[in-house]
Amino acid sequence: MVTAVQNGTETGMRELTYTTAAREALDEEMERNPRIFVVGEGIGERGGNFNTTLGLYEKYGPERLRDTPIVERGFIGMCTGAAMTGTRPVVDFMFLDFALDAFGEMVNQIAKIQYMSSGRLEMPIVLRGCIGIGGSSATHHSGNYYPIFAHLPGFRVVVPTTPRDAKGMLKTALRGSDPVLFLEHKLLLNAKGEVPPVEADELIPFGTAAIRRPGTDATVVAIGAMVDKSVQAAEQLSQEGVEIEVLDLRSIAPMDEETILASVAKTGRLLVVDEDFQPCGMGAEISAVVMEKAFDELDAPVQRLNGVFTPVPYSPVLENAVTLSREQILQAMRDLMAE
Amino acid sequence: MVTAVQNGTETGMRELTYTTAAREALDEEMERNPRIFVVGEGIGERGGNFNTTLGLYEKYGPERLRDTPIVERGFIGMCTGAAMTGTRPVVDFMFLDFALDAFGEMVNQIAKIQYMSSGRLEMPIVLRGCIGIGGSSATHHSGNYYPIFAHLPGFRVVVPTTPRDAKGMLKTALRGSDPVLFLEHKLLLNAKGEVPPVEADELIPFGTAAIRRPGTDATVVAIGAMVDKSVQAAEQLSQEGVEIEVLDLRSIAPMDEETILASVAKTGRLLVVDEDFQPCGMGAEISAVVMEKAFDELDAPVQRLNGVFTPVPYSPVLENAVTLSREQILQAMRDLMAE
Amino acid sequence: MSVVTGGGLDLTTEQALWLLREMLRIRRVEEALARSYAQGLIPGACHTYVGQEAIAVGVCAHLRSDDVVFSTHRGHGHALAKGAPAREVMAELFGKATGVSKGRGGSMHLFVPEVGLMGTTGIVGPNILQATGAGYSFQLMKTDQVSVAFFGDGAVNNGAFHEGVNMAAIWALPVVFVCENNQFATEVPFDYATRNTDVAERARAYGIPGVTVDGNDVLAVSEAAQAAVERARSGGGPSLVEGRTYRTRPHAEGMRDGGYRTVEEIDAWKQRDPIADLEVRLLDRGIATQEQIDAVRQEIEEVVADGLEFAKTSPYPEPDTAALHIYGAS
Amino acid sequence: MSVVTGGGLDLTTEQALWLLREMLRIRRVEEALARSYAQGLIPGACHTYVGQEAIAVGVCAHLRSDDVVFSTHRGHGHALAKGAPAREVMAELFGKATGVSKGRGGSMHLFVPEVGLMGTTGIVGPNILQATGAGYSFQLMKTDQVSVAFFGDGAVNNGAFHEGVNMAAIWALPVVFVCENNQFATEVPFDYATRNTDVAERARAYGIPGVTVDGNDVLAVSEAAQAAVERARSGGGPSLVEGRTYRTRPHAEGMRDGGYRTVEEIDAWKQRDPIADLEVRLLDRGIATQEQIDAVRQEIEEVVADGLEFAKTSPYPEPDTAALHIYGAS
Ligand SMILES: Cc1ncc(C[n+]2csc(CCOP(=O)(O)OP(=O)(O)O)c2C)c(N)n1
Ligand SMILES: Cc1ncc(C[n+]2csc(CCOP(=O)(O)OP(=O)(O)O)c2C)c(N)n1
Ligand SMILES: [Mg+2]
Ligand SMILES: [Mg+2]
Repeated sequence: MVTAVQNGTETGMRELTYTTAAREALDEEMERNPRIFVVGEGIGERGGNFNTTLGLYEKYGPERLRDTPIVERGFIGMCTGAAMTGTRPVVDFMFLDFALDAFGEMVNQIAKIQYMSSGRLEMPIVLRGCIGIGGSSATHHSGNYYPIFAHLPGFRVVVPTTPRDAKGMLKTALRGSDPVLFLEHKLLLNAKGEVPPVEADELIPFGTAAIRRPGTDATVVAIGAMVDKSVQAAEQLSQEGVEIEVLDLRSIAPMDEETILASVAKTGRLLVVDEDFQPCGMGAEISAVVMEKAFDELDAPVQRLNGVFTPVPYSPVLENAVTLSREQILQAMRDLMAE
Repeated sequence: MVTAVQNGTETGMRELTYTTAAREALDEEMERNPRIFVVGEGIGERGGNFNTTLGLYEKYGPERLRDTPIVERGFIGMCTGAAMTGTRPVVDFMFLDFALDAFGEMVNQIAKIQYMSSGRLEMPIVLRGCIGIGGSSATHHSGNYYPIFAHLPGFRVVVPTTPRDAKGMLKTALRGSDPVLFLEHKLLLNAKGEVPPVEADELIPFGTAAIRRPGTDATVVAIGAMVDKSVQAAEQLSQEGVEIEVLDLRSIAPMDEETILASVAKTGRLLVVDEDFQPCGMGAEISAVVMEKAFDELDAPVQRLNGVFTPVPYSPVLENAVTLSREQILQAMRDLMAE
Repeated sequence: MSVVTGGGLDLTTEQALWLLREMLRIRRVEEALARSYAQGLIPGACHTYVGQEAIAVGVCAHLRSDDVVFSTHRGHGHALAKGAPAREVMAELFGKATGVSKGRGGSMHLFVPEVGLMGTTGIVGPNILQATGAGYSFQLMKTDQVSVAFFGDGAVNNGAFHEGVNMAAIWALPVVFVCENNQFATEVPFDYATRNTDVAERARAYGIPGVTVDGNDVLAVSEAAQAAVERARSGGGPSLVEGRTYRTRPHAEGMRDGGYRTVEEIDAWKQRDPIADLEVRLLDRGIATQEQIDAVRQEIEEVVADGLEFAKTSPYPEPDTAALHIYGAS
Repeated sequence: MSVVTGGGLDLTTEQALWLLREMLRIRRVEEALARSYAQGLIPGACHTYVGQEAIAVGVCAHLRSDDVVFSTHRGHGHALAKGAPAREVMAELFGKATGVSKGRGGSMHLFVPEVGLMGTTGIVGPNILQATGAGYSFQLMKTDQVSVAFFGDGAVNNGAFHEGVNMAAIWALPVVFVCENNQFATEVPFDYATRNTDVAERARAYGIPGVTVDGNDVLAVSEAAQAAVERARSGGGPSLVEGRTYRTRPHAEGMRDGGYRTVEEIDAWKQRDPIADLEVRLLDRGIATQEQIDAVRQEIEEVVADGLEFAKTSPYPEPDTAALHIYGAS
C-alpha cells in the first residue's frame, strides 16, 4: 500500500484552495466523461452553496448541472437509478445532515445493488458535501457521521484534508464503479495547498493514509480538521524532544490498516484524534484493530480523543467547548507519552 | 450497577414467549397511561405483523392502535411531534430496515430535541421492531444497525434476548422520557422463558448487562441471537474444563462498562460475539474501552467475532455462510484461550 | 414486442397470443410457486401477482428490451413480462445458484438487467425514484429508451412517489409511472390510507397526464400504456397510469387472508379474471382460435414444468460466494 | 388573541393595533438583527422574515397560547408572533445564555414551548410532520388545541409535506398547514421546482380544503386562518392555507441577492409592504388614528432597543453547560 509522499519538490505545483482543487477535479472529469452529471440545490447557475460547481453550468449546461427541488431522498434515489443505467451522478448535498433523509436509499439501495445484482450492475455514484463543526453552524449543519458508513458494507468513504487530496481523491471517485461518500470538512474549504499541474492527472487511491509528519515516539491518527491541529501539537512537542508521527487517515473506508500498524510497530503508542463522537467511531475501530494485530507492539494502551458526545450547539462558546483544541490534543499526546 | 439475577427460584413465574411478554408490557403500560399510543402498518385490528399488538385494538381502540399508510418517515416524524406535546408514541416499525427511511427524523430531530430545547421538551418515544438475520429474509429485512444509534448522542438502545427482559425493558422504555430503540431479533420472537407475575411490575433498567453464565477463564460479551449460541458453546467448552463467563450486553446504549470490566478483571480474556458487522461496531467499542480501562488486566488481546461484512443474502446456504454458528463461536473461544 | 390495440380491435393474432401467453406464464408460474411454498420448497417470502397479470403484460407489451422496469416486492409478474426466463425466476425463489440473482435475492430482489428488469425491492418506494433516475440517464445520453416504475396503491402515500413523480415532471423525463391499485396495502385498505383514492387524479398535482384504466383488462391497460410509452419515448415527459385491480391470493403466501376483506369480494374479482376475459374476447372477435389458445396453454404448462424441475434440481450457491460483488471491479 | 376580520371590516381598534404591532415587532427585530449580522455580532446564519410578516401575524392572531406552532429555518417571525419575547429571540442569535434556546440554537433552532413555539428547524420538512403529530396528541387527549405548521414553497415538493398532510387528512387532525409561497427556495424558483405552482390546489390530492390568499394582506391571511383554525378546533380536520408573498431581503444575511431575481421585482414587492398597507387601510377606514399608530411604532422602537441592549450585554453560556440535557431526567 502506497502512502503519498508530498515533498513539495515536484514541478508545476500550483497553490489552490481545497474547493478550487476539488472543482478542478470535477471539471476535468466532466470534460473527460460526458456521462457525469451533478445534482443538488443551487449547484446550477448559482455554482453551489460552497462554490463547488462555480462556472461549470456555463460550460456544461443544465442537464449536467441540475438544480433540484429540496428532495434529498428523491434526488439521491433518482441518482441511484441513473447510476444503474449508465450515467455517473454526483450528488452535491451541501451538508451531510440533509442527506440523512436519504439514508434508506443509501443503505438499502446504493450500498447493496452491486451485491444484489451479483456485480451485473455498477453503482458509480459520488455523494459529496460538507461535514464538521465550525462557524456556529449548529446542530443541523455540523454532523460528521462517517463511522456510520464505515460500519456498513458497500460504501467507500473519504475525508480529504488537503487541496491535493481533495482533487486526487475526487478524481478517483469519479473513475471507480463504487458509491463514494466524499466528505469535506467545512473548516478546510478555504485552506490552500499545492496541487500538481492539470497534466499530471493525479489520482489518489482510496485505502491509503498519508503521513503528515514523521515521528518515532508515538503515532497519532487524525481525521479531517484534526489533522492540522495534530501536526501543530506535534511540532510543539517536538521542541521538547518528543517526535510524534501524524497520520491523516483520509480514507475512512477502506481504512489503511497497514500504514497504521507499521507506524505503531515503530512507535509503540497510538492516539486517535477525531472530532466525531467516540462510541463505535473510527477510534474504536482503529483501537480494536491494533488490539487484534499489534497487541504485543504496544507500550501503552491506545487512546482516543473525541469531540464531546452531544448535539452541536450554536453559541461560539459552546461550540468551542465540544470540539477539540490544539491544547487538548497536546495534552492527550503528553498523557500518552506518560503512560 | 445491578445485573439481574435470574435464578428461577422466584415465585409466580410464568412461561411466556418473547412476543407475548413484550405485548404484556405494552398492555400493562397502556392501561396505566392513557397517553400511550401505537402506530404502524397493520398494528390495529390485525394485531401486528409479529403479533406485537394482538388483542389490543379491541381493548384500546383505533386512536391508540393506529394503522398507518406506508410512510415510515411520516409517522416517525409525526410521533416526534406527538412526543413533544404530551403523548407517548410507540412506533412499531416491523423491520428496522424500513425505519431507515426516517433516519433524518431520528437523528436530527428525535435525538436532539431534548437537548435543543434545553430539557424543556421531552422525547418519550419508543421505536420498536425486528432486527437480525434469519429465515431467508434477505437484505431488506435482516439489518441490525444498532451501533449506528450507539454512535450518536440522544438515543437509548436495547436488544433484549429473553422474554423477561423484553417485558421488563419495554416497561422501562415506556416510563422514561428518552427516545428508545427497542430491537427484537427475529429469531428470538418465539423463544420461551420465565416471566415474573404481573403484580411484580418488574422494570429492568437500561445500562445493565446480564451474566447468562458465570465463568472464570474468559469473558464473552454476546448480543441478541448470539447470546444463546455463546452459552451453548460455553457449556460445551465447560466439558473440557474451561469456564467461560457469558454476558448478554442487552443494553447497547448506555453500555454497561462496569460489568464488562469486572468480568475481564476476573478472566483476563474477552471475546465479543456479534452477528452485526465488525467495523465501528459494538465489538470495536468494547475492545477500545477495555484497551483504555483494563489494558493491564488483559492476558490476551480482545477478540471480535462478527457476521460477514456483506449485505445479507437470501438462499439458506448463503445466509448460513454470513451468520455465526455455535461452532464458529466455540472455535473463537478456543482461539482466545490459546492466545 | 409492440402491440397496437386501438381499443383492442386491430390486434394481430400474434400480438394477442403474446398477451395471453405472458399472462398465462405469470399465472402458472405463480401457482407453481405458491404450491412450492406450501411444500416448504421456498425458504423466504413469496408475494404472488395472481389477478394482476394484465397490468405487467399490458405495459411491457410496449417496451423494448433496452427499456427498463423497476419493480416492487410483488415483482414476479413484472420480471416475467419484461422477459426474465421463468426457470430462473423460479430457481431464485428456491434459493438456487441458477436463479436470476444467483440465489442472493429471493422473491423481493430479482435482478435481470440483461432484459431491462433493473430490480425488485423489499422496501416500498425506492423503485419509483430509481425509475426516474433511469429516465434521467436516457435523457442525458439522448437515447430513446423508456423507464417504467410499477408500484402499489400503498406506495402512493409515500414521499418517494411525491418526490419522484415531481422530478420526472419538471425535467420531462421519459418515465411511465404505473400504479397497481389493488386496494390494499397488506391488509390496510387504500381508502383508509388516503382520503383521495383516485390515483390518476394525483397527476394534476404534478402537472402531468394521468389516466385510470381497468387493470383487469389487458387491452385497456395496453392502450393506456402505449400512449404513455410513446409520449415518454418521443420526449413528451412522464405520465401516470393507474390500473384498478385486485390480488386474489393473500398478501404473501402463508398469510391468512381473512378479516380485512370478504370471501365474496375475492370471488367477485376472481370472476373478472383477466386471462379468461381475454380468451373470450379473442374467440368472440375471431382473433384467435381455441386451438391456438390451447397450444399456448400447453406451451406454458411445459415452461412451468421445466422451470419447476430446473428450480428443484439446480444446485445451491457455493457458500464461499456469499460475500462477492459488494464492491465493483474497478 | 382572536381577531375576527370578516373581510377586515368589523375589526376592533384593539385587534387592528395588535396586528400592526406584531408585524412591526417582527420587522424591526429583523432589521436590527440584519444590522447586527453585518456588524459581526451574530456568529451563525440569519434568515430574516422581512416582507412576509402578514402571514405569521395573520395566522397567530387566531391561536391561543396553548396552541402550537412548528416553524422553519425562517422562523423569527413565527416565534415573535406566537409570543416569544423579542429580547430573548435576539439574544439567541447573539449566542447568549439568555436566548430562547440558551444560546444552543441560534436562528434556526428557536424553542419557546412555554408559548407554544415548539421549535424552528434547520432541516426543511420535519416541522410539517411534527405539527401533524401535535395534532395527534390533541386528538388523543381530547383537548381543543390546534397545531400549525409554517413552511416555504420549497418544502411542498418534499416527501414530508406529502406524508404529513395525508396523515392529518385521514385522521382528521386539528392541524393548519400554512405555506409561505415566497416563490423561491434559496435561489431556485418555485416554478422550476414544480410544474404546478398552485399549492392550495394540492389540497385536492389529500381530500382537504385548500385556499390561496394574498400573503401580504394581513387581513386576508387572518380571515383564511380564522376559518382553518376554527375548522381544526371544532373537529373538522386539517386545511391548507397558501399565502403568496415575497422575501425582500436575501435568503440569508450576508448572501448576495442577484442573478435569480431582478431589483425591479424586489422593489415592486417592497411597494406591497404589508405593514404600510395595513396602516393605510386602518386610517382610511377610521379604525385607528395616526397617533395610535405612532404610539405603536414608538413602543416597538423601545422593544427593539431594549432587545438589542439585552442581546449585547447578556452573558455567554457557561462552557460546561454544553452537554447538558441530552437525555431527560428520568
Ligand atoms: C418502507 C416499507 N414499509 C413497509 C413494508 C412492508 N410491506 C411490504 S408490502 C407492503 C404493502 C404494500 O402495499 P402496496 O404498495 O399496495 O402493494 P401490494 O402489496 O398491494 O401489491 C408493506 C407495508 C415495506 N416493504 N417497506
Ligand atoms: C433538507 C434540507 N435541504 C436543504 C436545506 C438547505 N436550505 C435551507 S433553506 C432552503 C430553501 C428553503 O426554501 P423555502 O422552503 O421556500 O423557504 P424560504 O427560505 O423561501 O422561506 C434550503 C434549500 C435544508 N435546510 N434542509
Ligand atoms: Mg396494494
Ligand atoms: Mg420559499
